[in-house]
Amino acid sequence: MQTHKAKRVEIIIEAPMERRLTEALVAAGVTGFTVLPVLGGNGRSGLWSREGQVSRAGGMVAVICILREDRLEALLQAAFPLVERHIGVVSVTDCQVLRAERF
Amino acid sequence: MQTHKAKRVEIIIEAPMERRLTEALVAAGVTGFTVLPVLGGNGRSGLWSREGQVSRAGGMVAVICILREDRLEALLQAAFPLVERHIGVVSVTDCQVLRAERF
Amino acid sequence: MQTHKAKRVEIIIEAPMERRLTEALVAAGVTGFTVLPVLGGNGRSGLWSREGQVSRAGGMVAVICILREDRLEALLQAAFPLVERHIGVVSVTDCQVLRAERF
Amino acid sequence: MDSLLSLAAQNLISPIILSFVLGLAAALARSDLTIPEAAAKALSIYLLFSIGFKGGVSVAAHGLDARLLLSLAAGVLLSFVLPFLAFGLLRTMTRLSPIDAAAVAGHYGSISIVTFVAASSVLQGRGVASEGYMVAVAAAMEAPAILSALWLAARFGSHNGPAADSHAGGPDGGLMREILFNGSIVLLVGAFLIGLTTGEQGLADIEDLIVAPFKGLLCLFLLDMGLVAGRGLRASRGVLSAGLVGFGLLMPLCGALFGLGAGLVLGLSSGGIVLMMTLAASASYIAVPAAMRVALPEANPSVYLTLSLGITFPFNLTLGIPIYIALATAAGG
Amino acid sequence: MDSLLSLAAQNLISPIILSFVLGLAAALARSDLTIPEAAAKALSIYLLFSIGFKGGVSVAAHGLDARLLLSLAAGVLLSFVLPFLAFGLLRTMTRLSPIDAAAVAGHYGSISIVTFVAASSVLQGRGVASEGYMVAVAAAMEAPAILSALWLAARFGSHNGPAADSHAGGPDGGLMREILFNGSIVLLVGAFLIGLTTGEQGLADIEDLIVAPFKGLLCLFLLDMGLVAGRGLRASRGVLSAGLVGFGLLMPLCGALFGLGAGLVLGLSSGGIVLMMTLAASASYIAVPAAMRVALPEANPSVYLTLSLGITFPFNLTLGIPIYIALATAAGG
Amino acid sequence: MDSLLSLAAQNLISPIILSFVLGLAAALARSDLTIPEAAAKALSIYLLFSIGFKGGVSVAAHGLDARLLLSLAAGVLLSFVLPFLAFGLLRTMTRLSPIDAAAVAGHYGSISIVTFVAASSVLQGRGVASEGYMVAVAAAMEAPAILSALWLAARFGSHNGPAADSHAGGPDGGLMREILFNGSIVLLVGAFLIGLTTGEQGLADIEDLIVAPFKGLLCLFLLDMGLVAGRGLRASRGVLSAGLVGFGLLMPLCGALFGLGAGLVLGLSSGGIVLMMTLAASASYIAVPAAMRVALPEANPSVYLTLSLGITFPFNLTLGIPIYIALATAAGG
Ligand SMILES: Nc1ncnc2c1ncn2[C@@H]1O[C@H](COP(=O)(O)O)[C@@H](O)[C@H]1O
Ligand SMILES: Nc1ncnc2c1ncn2[C@@H]1O[C@H](COP(=O)(O)O)[C@@H](O)[C@H]1O
Ligand SMILES: Nc1ncnc2c1ncn2[C@@H]1O[C@H](COP(=O)(O)O)[C@@H](O)[C@H]1O
Ligand code: NA
Ligand code: NA
Ligand code: NA
Repeated sequence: MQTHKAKRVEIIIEAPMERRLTEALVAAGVTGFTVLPVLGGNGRSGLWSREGQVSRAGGMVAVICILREDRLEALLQAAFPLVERHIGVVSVTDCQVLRAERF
Repeated sequence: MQTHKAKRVEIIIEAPMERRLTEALVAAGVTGFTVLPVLGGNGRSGLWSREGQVSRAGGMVAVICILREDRLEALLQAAFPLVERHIGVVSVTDCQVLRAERF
Repeated sequence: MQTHKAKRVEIIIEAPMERRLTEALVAAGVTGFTVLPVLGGNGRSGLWSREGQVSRAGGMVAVICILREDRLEALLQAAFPLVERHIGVVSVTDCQVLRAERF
Repeated sequence: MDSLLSLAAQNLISPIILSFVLGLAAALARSDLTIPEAAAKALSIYLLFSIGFKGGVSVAAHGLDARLLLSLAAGVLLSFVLPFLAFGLLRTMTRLSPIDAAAVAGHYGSISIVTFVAASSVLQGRGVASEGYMVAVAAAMEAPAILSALWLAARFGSHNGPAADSHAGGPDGGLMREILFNGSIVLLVGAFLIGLTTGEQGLADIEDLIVAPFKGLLCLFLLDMGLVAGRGLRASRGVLSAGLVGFGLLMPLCGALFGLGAGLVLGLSSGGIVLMMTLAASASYIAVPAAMRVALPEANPSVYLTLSLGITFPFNLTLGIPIYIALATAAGG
Repeated sequence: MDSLLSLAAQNLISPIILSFVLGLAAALARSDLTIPEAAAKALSIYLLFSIGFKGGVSVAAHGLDARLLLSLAAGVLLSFVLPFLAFGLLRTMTRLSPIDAAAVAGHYGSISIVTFVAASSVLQGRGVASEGYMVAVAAAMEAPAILSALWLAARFGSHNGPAADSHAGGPDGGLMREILFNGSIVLLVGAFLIGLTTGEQGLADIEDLIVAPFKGLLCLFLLDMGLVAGRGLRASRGVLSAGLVGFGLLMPLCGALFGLGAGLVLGLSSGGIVLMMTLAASASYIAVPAAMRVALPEANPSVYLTLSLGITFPFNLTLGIPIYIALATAAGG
Repeated sequence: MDSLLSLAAQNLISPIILSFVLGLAAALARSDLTIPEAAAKALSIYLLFSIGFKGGVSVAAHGLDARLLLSLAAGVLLSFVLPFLAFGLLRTMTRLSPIDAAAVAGHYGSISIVTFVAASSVLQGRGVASEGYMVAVAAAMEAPAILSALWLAARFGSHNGPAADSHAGGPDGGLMREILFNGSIVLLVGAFLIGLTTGEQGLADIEDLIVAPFKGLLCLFLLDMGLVAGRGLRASRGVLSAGLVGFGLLMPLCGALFGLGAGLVLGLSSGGIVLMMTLAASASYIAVPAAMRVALPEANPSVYLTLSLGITFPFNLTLGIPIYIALATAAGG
């Protein structure tokens, strides 16, 4: 089956920043993404878990974004100012997609 | 540590189609997969979030499937008719696995 | 935007082993990881779903770990004894990260 | 007319309606207030279990009735027929494609159990009795409309529509089973049967859960419904044409008239007629949307969800129910 | 015998049992009805808190008793011993491997708190009093069986079994701590102590939550248990041999006899004897499975979960409890 | 003094406090006991809805009062001013950076609604009346402190701090809207207005939910708070210096004195003064942390969450409230 090259970007970011991140993505023309819940994690700011939180304050989410290679730079430019000052991890993977016209 | 080449397929699909998709996978001989919850997302049909849903109707799930390269075509053939007419995103990534005999 | 090579490891493991796995990772010097919830899945031990569980016993989680290539071996060494005897799937993908100093 | 107004006003100033309004306002003001999905689902399980059980107990107390079977049959018939009316209105009043119109039509043949609960609650507050088996009628009305919608889509839709679907698992055995053994139908009917079997004694056992806090939990559920409806309205501003809004307000009134007719023919009590009207007037937003995603994926979900949840549900909750009570009373029900 | 039958029939026609049956039937009919995981967990927290608290209040009211300590010791002993009996039966009646048999045996030494709650509820409905501290006995019986299971596995299992485990964090300090500070033990004991400390005054403060809606919430919890048991039975049709099913029905009766003996020796009240029998007869499906996944990962989880939840739990709930009541009465308890 | 001690002792032996202690102990013993996140959120929605509604009903019953507006103004003023006091104390007593100190200070100007609920519950248990509109004062005090904190950070923080933030969406319109339409403020104020509108009649409709099980559900919520506080304390052992702990105990007392002053000036009832003191003494752990993550991401969240939830919250719950009652009584309130 015919597949096409694309990029898969995964951004793990604090829940209170989710809306700002997705708005920045949309503003940069990245209109397709999916948000996954995160149960917990560990990093420089220590171990946390969702059930150990009183509020969303310390929780995180993972935003997954599959897009054409030529749009990657725009996405990274849009996401960087937000993840830079906030807790956040960005990774980019090569992938193949069906139906290239969607991305 | 010895690793082996494999493919990681990620299918984001509407929750009411989950059972049909996994049945199609099993029928095509793809017996290992994992289903992750999805909190929300954006696409051509607009922004949605799980807490904004009355029912599962608009919700989505992510099905992850790690498999040997030579089974990929069978998976894509099985999944395509379902994702084609329904809302859904399929991406395929190269990966390495431990214990190749499992896949 | 400047990106750097890294590895993305995804370990799907039984929920009762989560704490042991993450402790083993931390002991092996892998201090950054994120835990995602898993709704259900299929494998050699059959189909299961989180809502069909009385207890966490049969549930699973996905641990995602992004790290520098040179630390991968240590991670796999740490994780292997746990996933070997327990139900679990490990996959490794090449990726690119922003801000290499974090990993 | 006077009493209709005072009835409507009285209905509007209840914690139940105001909770819905609070949710709606919060969502429109883009507050981050949310009810966790699991809590909302748990509340709906509570409501279904509770009304099913109480319906069963009431039938156990008053005895089975020849009218029960006739009412069930009437409900099934209404559910089959109303989509055709809805489809006709939609094709006249709006520019929806045949597939979209068929999908919307299916929602209006089916029912909204929360609207039913709200109407029962108003009746009870006014001391009006109704037939306990109306709960079973509600369950019977959930599914038939889906078949009418699929038939309409197959008949009037484009050729690669529902036909193509069958090879992807369309209106096949799997789907029929899913519709019939849909969680809410199973729970409603199951709780009804438990209530029927255990009767007053069973009710005494658990009434501190299923009677006492009922209204309060209904408020919290309606708070969530308001939030969801408000978010839906915000997300689909572009979707709702004047014609669609008009349909969302007109169709419940038409449905209610059919319900009134059925109720009068069946000789239901005044409360029973109001409930039959409410069922006919209400539109599904749980069972039918899920079935449509599977069987008519080309239909635009934001159209039917927004109409049913954002227009018709609030209309029924606020003005519809008082109107149906007034009409039923006027008809000497 | 007659009274046993009428007792069983009466037990079967209660909303509690019928809710379980509804869940079971829905799952077997492959309905998509589900209780959200968070709601099921919240319900179990409510049940544990509530019965722990009420047990503590009852001990506060009746005073501490020399029998309390003896009952605790008897419970711990039963929990240690019953796995050996279960292991013997399993090796005789079934073809389970030693590791699998050890894992299953551990479940039958431990207890099911919901079965305990259901038995208390039946006793209370019949006005039979029981010792409040039986809740503490229940907590004490949760863990010891796990140690017996691990010992059985180490003794009779293959060599690379539990031994290999220790280097992966096996029956080490971590596991022992996890077992002892297991959420349900901590909550049950903690609530018991709170009830003991605050007594009748504390109960008066919160009885509108922990007494009034208790039976209703138990129904909803059992609805979920029925769903889970039904799905488990469906998923593991191949797993259950006739021998295993036989064990799942025989073992609770054997356990109950040990419980009866212990209760008579201790001189418990008639209600207390029934509860001791129920504890001995019931099999764990929360604490022990989680411990087994960590310590005996080679054991097949579908065997022990299906047996304990799909066979023994429904048996105890429907027939077991009436039998234990009849036996306790016959023994002049 | 004597009565203070007995008051404190009596307060400590309540199911509410002991549930908190149980959660704390379970977390410190590393038990795996957890309340699902969705259940905890549902409980907090219940508490907010319930106290908002009851506050509104009480205002409807006693009539609107000129003092209401003055109390609201006083609350807003306290919320603005207390962060400055907190910032001064922190810079004197601890080595926190200006940014961290500003973030912590914001928490202490804002309020903890659960502390408020616990205080109301103690007052009610002792039959002390208070002004229903104190709920509205609580809502009004949530947000202003955030502005003071941002101002302090901008004034005393390093240059690339909050300034850099504005281009990332900092203290902009988006943030202000998020703070003002924060879920808990909207729910509290909304429920207050519903209670005000529907009055005693509305309360009668839903009191079986919002009054009867209130204390019991508060216990379960405090169990969860104890778990979260205990886990927070364990996770951030290194974070808390003696100076910080001292601040966490001293600041509520200082805040309470300001609250006492305000209450006396306003001429509130004795119960009202206690509630005003409690609001001033309590520190936020929901609304403010979320705002700080957005607007002051450089501030270390474990400092402010641990202080507010691990030190000040338990202090207020156990010793603070009795002290404030004793002080208010002594001041002839
Ligand atoms: N290397 C990593 N791989 C995966 N997730 C990470 C990594 N580093 C940090 N995270 C996630 O980001 C959160 C915050 O990281 P930190 O800012 O380092 O405390 C952690 O709790 C994890 O959920
Ligand atoms: N490019 C993408 N990357 C990740 N997820 C996507 C993408 N496009 C769509 N999705 C997901 O699929 C859902 C439906 O997409 P659509 O059919 O475009 O409305 C969205 O709400 C997202 O959850
Ligand atoms: N090939 C695979 N791809 C993705 N997830 C898998 C795969 N195999 C197993 N899993 C996950 O691991 C769980 C246990 O697998 P198993 O040990 O094969 O029963 C399954 O229920 C899935 O959630
Ligand atoms: Na209808
Ligand atoms: Na047992
Ligand atoms: Na304060």
